Amino acid sequence: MQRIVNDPNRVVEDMLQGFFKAHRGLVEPVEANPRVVKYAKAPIAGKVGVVTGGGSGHKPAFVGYVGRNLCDAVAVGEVFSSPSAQVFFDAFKAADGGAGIACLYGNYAGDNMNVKMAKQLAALEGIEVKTVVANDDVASAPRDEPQKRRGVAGEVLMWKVGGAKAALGGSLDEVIAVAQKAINQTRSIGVGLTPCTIPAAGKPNFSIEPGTMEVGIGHHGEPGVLVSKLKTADEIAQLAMDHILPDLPFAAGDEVVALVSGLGATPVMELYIAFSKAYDLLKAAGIHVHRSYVGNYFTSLEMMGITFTLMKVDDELKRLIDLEAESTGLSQLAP
Amino acid sequence: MQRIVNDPNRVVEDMLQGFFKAHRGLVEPVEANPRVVKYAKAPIAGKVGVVTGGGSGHKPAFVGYVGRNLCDAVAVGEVFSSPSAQVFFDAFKAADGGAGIACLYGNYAGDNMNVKMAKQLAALEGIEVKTVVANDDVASAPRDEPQKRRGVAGEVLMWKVGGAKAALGGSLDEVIAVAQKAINQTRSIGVGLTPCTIPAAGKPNFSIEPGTMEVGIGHHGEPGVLVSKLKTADEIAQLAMDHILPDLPFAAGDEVVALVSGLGATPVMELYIAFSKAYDLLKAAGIHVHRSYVGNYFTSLEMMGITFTLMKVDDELKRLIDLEAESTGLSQLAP
Amino acid sequence: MAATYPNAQGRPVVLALIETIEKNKAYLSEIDGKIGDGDHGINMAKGFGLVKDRLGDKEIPLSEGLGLIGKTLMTEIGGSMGPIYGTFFIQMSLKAKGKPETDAPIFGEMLQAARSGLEDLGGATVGDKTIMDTLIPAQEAYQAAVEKGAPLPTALKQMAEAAEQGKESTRDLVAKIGRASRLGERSRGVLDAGATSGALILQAFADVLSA
Amino acid sequence: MAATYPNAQGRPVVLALIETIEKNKAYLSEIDGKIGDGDHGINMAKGFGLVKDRLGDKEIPLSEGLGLIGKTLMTEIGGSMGPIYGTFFIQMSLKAKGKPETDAPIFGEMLQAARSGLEDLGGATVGDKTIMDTLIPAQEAYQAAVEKGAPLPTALKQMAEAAEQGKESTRDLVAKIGRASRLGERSRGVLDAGATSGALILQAFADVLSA
Ligand SMILES: Nc1ncnc2c1ncn2[C@@H]1O[C@H](COP(=O)(O)OP(=O)(O)O)[C@@H](O)[C@H]1O
Ligand SMILES: Nc1ncnc2c1ncn2[C@@H]1O[C@H](COP(=O)(O)OP(=O)(O)O)[C@@H](O)[C@H]1O
Ligand SMILES: [Mg+2]
Ligand SMILES: [Mg+2]
Ligand SMILES: [Mg+2]
Ligand SMILES: [Mg+2]
Repeated sequence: MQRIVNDPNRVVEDMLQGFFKAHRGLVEPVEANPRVVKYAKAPIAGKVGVVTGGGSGHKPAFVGYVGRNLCDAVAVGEVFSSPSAQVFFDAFKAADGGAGIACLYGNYAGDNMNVKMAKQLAALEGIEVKTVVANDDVASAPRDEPQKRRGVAGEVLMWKVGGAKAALGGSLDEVIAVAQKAINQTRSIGVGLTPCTIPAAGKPNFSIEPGTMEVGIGHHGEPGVLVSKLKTADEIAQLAMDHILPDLPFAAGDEVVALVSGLGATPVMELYIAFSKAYDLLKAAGIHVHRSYVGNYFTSLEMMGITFTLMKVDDELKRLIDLEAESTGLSQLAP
Repeated sequence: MQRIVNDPNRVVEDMLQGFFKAHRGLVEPVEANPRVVKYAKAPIAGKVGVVTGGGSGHKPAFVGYVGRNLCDAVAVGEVFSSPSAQVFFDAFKAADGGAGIACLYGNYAGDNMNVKMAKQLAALEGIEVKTVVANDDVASAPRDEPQKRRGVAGEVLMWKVGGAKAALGGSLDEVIAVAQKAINQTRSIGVGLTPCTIPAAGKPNFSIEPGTMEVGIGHHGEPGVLVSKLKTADEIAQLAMDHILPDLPFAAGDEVVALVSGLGATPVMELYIAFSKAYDLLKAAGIHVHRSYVGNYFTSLEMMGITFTLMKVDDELKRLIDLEAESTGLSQLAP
Repeated sequence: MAATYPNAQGRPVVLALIETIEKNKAYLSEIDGKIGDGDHGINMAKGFGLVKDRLGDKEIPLSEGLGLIGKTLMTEIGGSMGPIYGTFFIQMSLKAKGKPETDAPIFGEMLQAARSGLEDLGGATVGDKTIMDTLIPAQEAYQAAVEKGAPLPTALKQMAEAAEQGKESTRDLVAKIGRASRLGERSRGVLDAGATSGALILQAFADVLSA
Repeated sequence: MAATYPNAQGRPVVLALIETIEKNKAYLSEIDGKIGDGDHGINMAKGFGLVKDRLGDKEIPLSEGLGLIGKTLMTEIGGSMGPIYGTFFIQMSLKAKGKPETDAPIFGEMLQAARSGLEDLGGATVGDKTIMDTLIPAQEAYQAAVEKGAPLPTALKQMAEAAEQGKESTRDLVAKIGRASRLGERSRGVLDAGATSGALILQAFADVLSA
């Protein structure tokens, strides 16, 4: 295992130490819980606290989206494992500015159960928590079973939108409503080319034959919907659009935000090659790309592969996406 | 080769297509030359044009540093190969606002020769070009042969400083002087854990035995100064500081900007683990870290590994490093 | 073979549970890797490792020992297993509380409480390819034995056998809940990780409580 | 064996150069990979591939054919080789210009001009482990032969042999210039990529001009 670690069972603790040291002024730890990362200025009195959380190994997700006009606090789990209820609860407290907490997270059994319990703990202390559960991965369940779909890279757009709405003074219900709208209008799919290795495990827990690729792979290596021979960048982009476009559906005249992320080890150069084709396909379909994000926004350790995400936007979503923001994973200046 | 490409001999052209489509409004192509990427607002009349260039495969370098308060134009070469003199010359023209061109690039035979010829072409058209040649890699030549040292991740800090100075209205001589000061006070070293594959070659052009690591590896896989068994993150950070600190030297009371970059495939989590130890070592040495950058800032395709860079800063350099900036590789809001 | 188990002697029970998880850490992750994300053994071992640290070398009553495991897993390990095993052990602990001895009926109440707690929490039942495929038949076999008047060791033996069968039954199931449920048919043919750790835990209970 | 080569027949020369580079693309990258970045063959093949496209099926005088190669490499391939071989071929082309026939002295001037151009550009000389270790002895052997009154084919034969020896000499050299120079002792024991492509090119000249 060619990896840069100390004790493979303590990579999350060690990573957080470095993260706090690197970004003083932007993020801070909280006394109550070493697994919570909070925005340095949080809690902001009167502002809805935006919180997310999930397993580690997805950098910049999740801690990379703590910052200005984004998330106020993040609950950090073990590699590929949901944070405990206690961590979510302590993240709620760290973000609580008195206007309620919008917990925007992804649809996984562990996260669902831990957030469910954390909400109860928060209720005991009179903190109101409402949730939006991202389920943008079209490959993870049929269209008529959205409650079974995973949350993947679309979560980044959900956080951007929800964080912006909260920053602009939105109420808890308004933040929840717009974040829900964002994820409802978002669809994603991933393609995996190599497996990844959890340091504590020491070897990959799944395999992808060289010369093949796994379409619909999950961010933890959950098997996809089909294994095919490795295709060209253009074919992969075509395949992704074929899955995503009919699902919402996206149609001529729509405006979208496009996000193409690497899964970790795929050179960013290749993301742009695939994006180029996706952009052409959208254009040909009469779909206008309002803004594009191309890079490593939601990864799976050192997995090779790519994810495609489209969010259909209206004026409200465009305004929120375009708002300036600062975090280690996503920074943009006012247009 | 588990890679997302179309024609492996056309990855640079294909990547640029996607880059221009993705970042309309931030960057633009120029008519004269498809290998030039320019800032959408460039040339800016009366402002010194900041230009760099180099081989491809180092994302976000080089095109990722075109933007606001950074580079005005970049000359794009083949994977791991210097752009031609023509491309550099066309990049100069694209950035020329009438106040001269500061060409800030890295010390490689190919780049040196091509920039040398491009300068002559520019002179013929009355464009004044001055250069700073980055040579921050302590592993690439002995301390008393700085002219033989490679430019590596320290170039990012040179561009940040030079771009900021130009944006603040600095004259060509002032921009060159401060960029030279920046690189003079910067030292880097890289450690490689796996080789990388140029798509057109189809297989790695060098090898690193599993269980070992190459200390002082170059951004193109140039062999390092020693091969040792793979060490822990803490040991790697220690090793890096042992090479970097005495070279400038950095001493108690100094303030530095720290940049830790991955070489491509190493999970960002691991960069933070190593950064944490480097930070502790600096603190113990009485060196204060003014600002830290941790992430993939200068990569080598899908190589696994890490680079450490320190720049000793004074008030002027701090002010320039802290200036807001926007590009796909580096965006920061005003503090 | 004692017909009851003294509440005072919680330590051997806790140690037995820690031991079985540590022994099977790699195996459990390997199973989870086939249709999940390969961290089940890591998660469980991390949680029980913390229990070991917190227990140290002190003696502890059974009710408190189970409570210590439950609280530790619930607050520390996260994943699916934090809330699931947290609930499992906390519910058992509550039923054991204040009982000087654990006899056959009392352990029956403990199992029943654990089962209901998980049914409320995760909404899974037999056939969903989860830990419930081990727990539900094991609890029912135990209850049946007790109603036939079986002593604690006998009932525990029945429970362990049913747990083993329940675990094995997950091999032919298609996951309907949790991470693996996204795979449909592709989840058939491998054991479920939680069902497997559940069987290990119930077997450890059976061995140590009837020792 | 002709004692002169008609300037009108540039096409076979250009095609011979393209062919030798295409044939050795992988080999040149492999050599460059040992102590460089492994792209020398790719760079050269890309440049000469463009020359092939631009040449198409038209006839071309030798002077213009060499100029086409020089301009194409200079503006298109970049790397170290763009300026180096760009200068090399442009200098040769300038000396061939306006001469109806290339005889032994004229080709000598062409080689001399190429050599001086590279000395100015890169500042490398014999012993630095670069293309100059091939070019300089080759040019000198050619010149010596011409001064002894050797006809073109004979002088070309001497040149080709010296080029081969010069290339081989780089094996035992420690690089003093270019990417590989950072390796010091570690650069010993392998051929230099540019010296190797240089020898291939000079051998191709020898073959086609004396055919
Ligand atoms: N809703 C649920 N009810 C009961 N058990 C569940 C449920 N969801 C998941 N599980 C169990 O959790 C196990 C996976 O646990 P683990 O791998 O530790 O957590 P994660 O799935 O977060 O990685 C599955 O094998 C399954 O038995
Ligand atoms: N200053 C120089 N003078 C002459 N030849 C040089 C010089 N620097 C490098 N070279 C030649 O360039 C070759 C490498 O070319 P190539 O790999 O195509 O470019 P790059 O080094 O940019 O990857 C080396 O083998 C060496 O022969
Ligand atoms: Mg997990
Ligand atoms: Mg090169
Ligand atoms: Mg799991
Ligand atoms: Mg090379």
